Amino acid sequence: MITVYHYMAVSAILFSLGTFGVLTRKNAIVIFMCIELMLNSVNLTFIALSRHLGSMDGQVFVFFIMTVAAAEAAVGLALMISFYRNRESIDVDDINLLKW
Amino acid sequence: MELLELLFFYLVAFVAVLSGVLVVSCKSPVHSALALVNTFFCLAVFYVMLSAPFMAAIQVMVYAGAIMVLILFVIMLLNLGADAHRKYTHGVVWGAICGILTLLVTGFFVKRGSITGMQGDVTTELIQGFGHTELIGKALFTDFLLPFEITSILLLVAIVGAVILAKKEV
Amino acid sequence: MYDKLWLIPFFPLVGSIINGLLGKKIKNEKVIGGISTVAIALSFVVSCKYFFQLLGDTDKTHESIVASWMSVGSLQVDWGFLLDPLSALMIMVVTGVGSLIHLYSIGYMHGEEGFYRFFSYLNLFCFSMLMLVLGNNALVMFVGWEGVGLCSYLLIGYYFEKKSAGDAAKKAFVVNRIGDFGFLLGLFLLFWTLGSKGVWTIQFTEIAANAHLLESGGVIVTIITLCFFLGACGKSAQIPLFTWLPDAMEGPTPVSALIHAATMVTAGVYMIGRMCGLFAMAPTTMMVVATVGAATALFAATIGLAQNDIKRVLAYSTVSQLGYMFLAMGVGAFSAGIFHLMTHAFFKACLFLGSGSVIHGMHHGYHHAHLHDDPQDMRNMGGLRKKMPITFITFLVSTIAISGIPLFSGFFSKDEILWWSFGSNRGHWSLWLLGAIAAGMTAFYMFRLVFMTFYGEQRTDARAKDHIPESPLTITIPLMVLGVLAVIGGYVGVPAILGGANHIHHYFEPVFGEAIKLNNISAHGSHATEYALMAISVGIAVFGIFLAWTMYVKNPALPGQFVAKFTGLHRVIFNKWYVDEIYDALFVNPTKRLGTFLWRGIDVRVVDGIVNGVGKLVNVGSMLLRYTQTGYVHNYAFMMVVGMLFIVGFYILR
Amino acid sequence: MTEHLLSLLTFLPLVGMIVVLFLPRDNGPLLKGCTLVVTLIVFLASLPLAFNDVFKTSAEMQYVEFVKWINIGDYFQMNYFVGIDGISLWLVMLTTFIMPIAVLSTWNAVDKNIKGFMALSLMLETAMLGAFISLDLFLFYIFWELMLIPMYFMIGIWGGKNRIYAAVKFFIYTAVGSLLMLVAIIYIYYHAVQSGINIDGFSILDFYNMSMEPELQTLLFLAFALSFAIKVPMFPVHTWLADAHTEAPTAGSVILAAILLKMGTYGYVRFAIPLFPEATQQFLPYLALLAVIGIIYGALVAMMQEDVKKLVAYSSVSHLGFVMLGIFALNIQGLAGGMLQMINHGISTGALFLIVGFIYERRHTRAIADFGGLAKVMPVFATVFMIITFSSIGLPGTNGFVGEFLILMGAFASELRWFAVFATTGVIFAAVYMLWMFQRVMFGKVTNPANEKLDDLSMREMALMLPLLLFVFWIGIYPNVFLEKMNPSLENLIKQSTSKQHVAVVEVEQPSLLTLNK
Repeated sequence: MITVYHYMAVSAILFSLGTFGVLTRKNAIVIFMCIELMLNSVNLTFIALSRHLGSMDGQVFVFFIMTVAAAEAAVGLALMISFYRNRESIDVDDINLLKW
Repeated sequence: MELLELLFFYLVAFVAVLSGVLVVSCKSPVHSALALVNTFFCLAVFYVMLSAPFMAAIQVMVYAGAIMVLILFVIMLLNLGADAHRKYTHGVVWGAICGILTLLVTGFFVKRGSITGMQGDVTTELIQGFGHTELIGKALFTDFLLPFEITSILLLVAIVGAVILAKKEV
Repeated sequence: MYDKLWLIPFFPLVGSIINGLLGKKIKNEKVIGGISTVAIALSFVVSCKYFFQLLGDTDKTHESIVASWMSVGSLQVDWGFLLDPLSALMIMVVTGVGSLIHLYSIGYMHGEEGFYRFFSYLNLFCFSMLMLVLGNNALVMFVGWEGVGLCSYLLIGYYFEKKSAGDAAKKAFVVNRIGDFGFLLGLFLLFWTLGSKGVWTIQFTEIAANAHLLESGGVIVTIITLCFFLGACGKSAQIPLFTWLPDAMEGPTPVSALIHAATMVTAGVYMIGRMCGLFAMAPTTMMVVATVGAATALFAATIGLAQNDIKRVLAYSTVSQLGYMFLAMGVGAFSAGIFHLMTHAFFKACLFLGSGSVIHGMHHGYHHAHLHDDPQDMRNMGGLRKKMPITFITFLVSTIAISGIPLFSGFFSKDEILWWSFGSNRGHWSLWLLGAIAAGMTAFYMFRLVFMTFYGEQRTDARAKDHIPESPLTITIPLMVLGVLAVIGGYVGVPAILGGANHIHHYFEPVFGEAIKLNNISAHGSHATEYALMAISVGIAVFGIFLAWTMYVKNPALPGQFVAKFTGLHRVIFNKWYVDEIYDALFVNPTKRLGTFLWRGIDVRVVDGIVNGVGKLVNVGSMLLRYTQTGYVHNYAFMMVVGMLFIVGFYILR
Repeated sequence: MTEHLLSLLTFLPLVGMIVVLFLPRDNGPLLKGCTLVVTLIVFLASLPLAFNDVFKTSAEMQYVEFVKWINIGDYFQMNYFVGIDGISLWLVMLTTFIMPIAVLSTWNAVDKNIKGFMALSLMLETAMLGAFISLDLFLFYIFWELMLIPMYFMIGIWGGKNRIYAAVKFFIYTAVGSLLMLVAIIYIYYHAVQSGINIDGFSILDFYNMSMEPELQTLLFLAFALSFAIKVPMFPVHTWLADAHTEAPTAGSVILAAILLKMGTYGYVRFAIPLFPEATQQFLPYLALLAVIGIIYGALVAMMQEDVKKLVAYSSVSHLGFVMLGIFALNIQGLAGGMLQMINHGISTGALFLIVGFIYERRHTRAIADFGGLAKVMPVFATVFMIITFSSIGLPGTNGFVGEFLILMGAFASELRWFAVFATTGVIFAAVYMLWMFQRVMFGKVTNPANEKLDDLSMREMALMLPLLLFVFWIGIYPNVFLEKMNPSLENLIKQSTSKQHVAVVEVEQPSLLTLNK
């Protein structure tokens, strides 16, 4: 029997992997993808729990998350392009204008 | 039957996690992107297994289709091949500690956490009878109408923002 | 009857305002001078009216209140005037001598830039002085008291382009202020002490009437009177506050005559006379007053011996004569003090105006020859008696008067003082001795002045020598009038043993009588003693004149030999005992250094240091905190994750 | 009309400010003219207050207006509660009188961003008037803080070289104090609410009648006292003044010296002393000591200044020391003298800053060493300067004397006798530093060729100085006009700050009597 805990375990692993990626990678686009990974792991939890509790609310939330992710992708990638234009790099270590 | 189902679950889960590891570890962003697409497909399979076919569909369409294409597009546009000479990670040890801690914390929740929340009346039978898409639509256009409309504004803003940001001369 | 007293100070005030506001437009010197002179002359006329009215009146004290000034709780101060024999005499002197000096100034100040300014100030001075003597309470008196200080400041600084004039003016005002500090303290203490006895007042008549509430000879009354005496010291240039008066000679000569000889500097004496009731109750203070007076008389006289500037000699002579007046006040001879004040006003005004006439002549000569020699240096004079006969005669008469030669005014007043200082129960033979020696010195240096200026060879530069004219009438008329007064002024106070009636003593009876009687002040001694003392003092004076004659007429080389023999002593005396330098070292420079220290040290370093230090502390703290903001995105992300773990971990482990 | 006169006065400048904001920004004369007209109207409208004879007899608040404002049930209630008595009357008059002069003084001095300056001036006037008339502590606090903002910008934008430092210093110094006061204000309110006393918002009239334990009073008094001491400014917290004055534009200095500093002293008279009489008694010697130190210290430091404006600023420290001493004498002479000296200081020091502004406009320097011999070049200016100098020194016949005399006399008649003795030495030092400065600026030969051709005062500048000179002599010769309207309120104040003590003493004594009876 596949319980909700199975899904959540997978979700937890994916989330941790995403976190690890966000913290360690230097390429902004890869970091962006890791964030997408984390978002997706959360989506999985939502849907699993939605089914477990027999409510559609969680799925509606996933729907919204996807919208936000789409918007985020559009804006985030645009940011990266404009940043690349200025610095010839999308290495996050080069995003250091706030550095003292 | 159930055992087969469980085995299938483990298989898909394994692929998902493995793809996830590849996303994080591949040196070339293109490889990462492809691995990520793989993960997205695995998740779509999970959604189907959770009898949420509509979510699976848009997962494939929005994520694997739209977003990932966009990302790949940007990668190609900026010509971001793997730079052989530069380090592509930093702070692996601290990152790993954080990742493991996160895993512990989330794992703890999964193991110990009791699931609370309002028990709804949506059952597998209802989904099969009424239809998943219809149920989502009903929820969206009744209880979540206002957020749904606001989403459109969000998207509009995102479009405008993306255009402004990506324009050559601001 | 006496309700128009306010007219007396009013006229000069109006004159001052007219000249001050419109003088620049009028331009015509005769009109400007005329307005001022008429203003003060009108005051003189009114003063005469009231003076004679008072003489004929049985009631000798009259007050007239014009308006309320301040009224706060128990403190009620009025703009009020008081006419009694003391103030009546003072207004006569002020307006009389003042009128003459105004007239004199028209000639003397001819052609000066700021002519109108001078007359405006001069009138303002007369106004203030009249307020001082006429005020019926201590505060109105204080208005005049500070007002004359102001005018003195303005007039000393008249030639403000000269640095020395500016310095002298400032010094005069500041030293006067030190005195005013004493005056104010005395006033406050008096007000409070009487108030705690139930009488809240600062009116002179009520103070006099309630003086018995204070303990006679007690600490409080001694402190009060000492404070007032400090005020008097400042105004009347007594030790230790005398240094401003010689410097004040930077002002035009009529100013020196009016302010720094005849009127303002005697305000201290007048004030003690006004407060005689209190002073008589404090023997200790009286002793201090007498000692300071005698010491000043002698001390200033020694400095006067060696000065070469004609006005400076007169200035030290003024200080010395003021010392006599204080000596008189200190030994209880109040009427003698005021008597000397009056005679001194005549002969010293005459002397100053005479010296002004000489300077005017010298200046004229130098101007004609386009020279820039000092017209006030006696070493450049000599033999002027033929060139300026009227000036010479009046000057000589006044010099005789100041030297205390019998039959001249100074003799009577000075002798009265010396007798009281010997014979009074508040006096002492040593005081007399100091006074007598000072009298001899006075005779010496005054005749030295006369001989150096008017006798002997003319030492003026040959080019200027023949262009020294006698001064015009506006200058000589006041000289003649004052010269006559210098001779006859003393006859109002011929002492009984010389067959006189001592009118002035009886005249002052209503003012001083009670204080003297209550405190048992009297002078005792046989007629023989009195005659002997008189003879000795006259003898000393004659000896002084003889010495001057020997040194400066008969054998002009003698002073040079004398100086060569006592170089050190001469240098000390010539440099005024280095008092100015000592004050600079003791008070002025330390105060400046303290001010600099407080500013640079305390204000900037300590206080602002703490204030800025707090700011710096915040800055440093922020600097340290800033290092947590690396500017790297992954650090922020890392922190975010750590924070999330913390929060979630907290809920898990709770 | 009359019942809303105070509100009219207070908010008319605000209306004027809005009008100014709609005027074209590059038309300087129009902006200045409009502001001047508004301030003049306010001055004229305030005249009925000065001529109202009710102040001669009554210590009650007059022209009272009461409107409920913010009301959150039992938790918080504050009202728009204003009114004046003999204490605030002359300060209100001083404000309305000084403002047109300050505005007129900007005619040539302010040339950048005129619109902003004028708008801020008008806002400042509203805030100052509001603070003087507020009878609700919270309302007072609002106006009190509102004053800071325009002044901050005036110094920071139109100031001299070091203006940012000065503006920030001014702001932080004052804000630190006022925050403590805010805490105290709120505490008093909740203390009153908890004690179940019937209060009407933050009305000080109700707080006056409230008795508090001495320990509580001590803390609250310290909070108030510190806040006001910074504003006055008293000795150790005075250093903002020198910088603020030196850097501020002329009009700013005039307003700062003439009115803003009075907020501190007014605060003591209106709030700190009557609200906490016992604590006042407890701290009286210390505060008086600080006042006396301020007198002598300010004078000594002023003496050695090389910058005319800084000298005047430090002389303010000295003069306000006198004011504080008079107030702490807590008798009628001292208080009346202190109140009068506030007005005097406003007039004399305001005039001194104008004078410094005149020569600064001509020479663009304030260093004493750059001047000398000006009396020759500018005789009218010299006369005016001299009169103001002597007014500042406190020469009898000018306003300064009456104030100082009453203060010293009051202090001498109180327990602060020894302080008064030392304070009196300030009279000497005042003469030293003012005359020395005057001599160095005005006397001597013209050594600097730049000084040879300076214009004497223009008609506009004379128009600025004449009203001030009028008051210099008026207060000096006939101060009764001012004193008689202060006296009833001040007597009432003395009664308030002493009678409550008696009550406290009786409360302490009664139990012992009871025990004796048993």
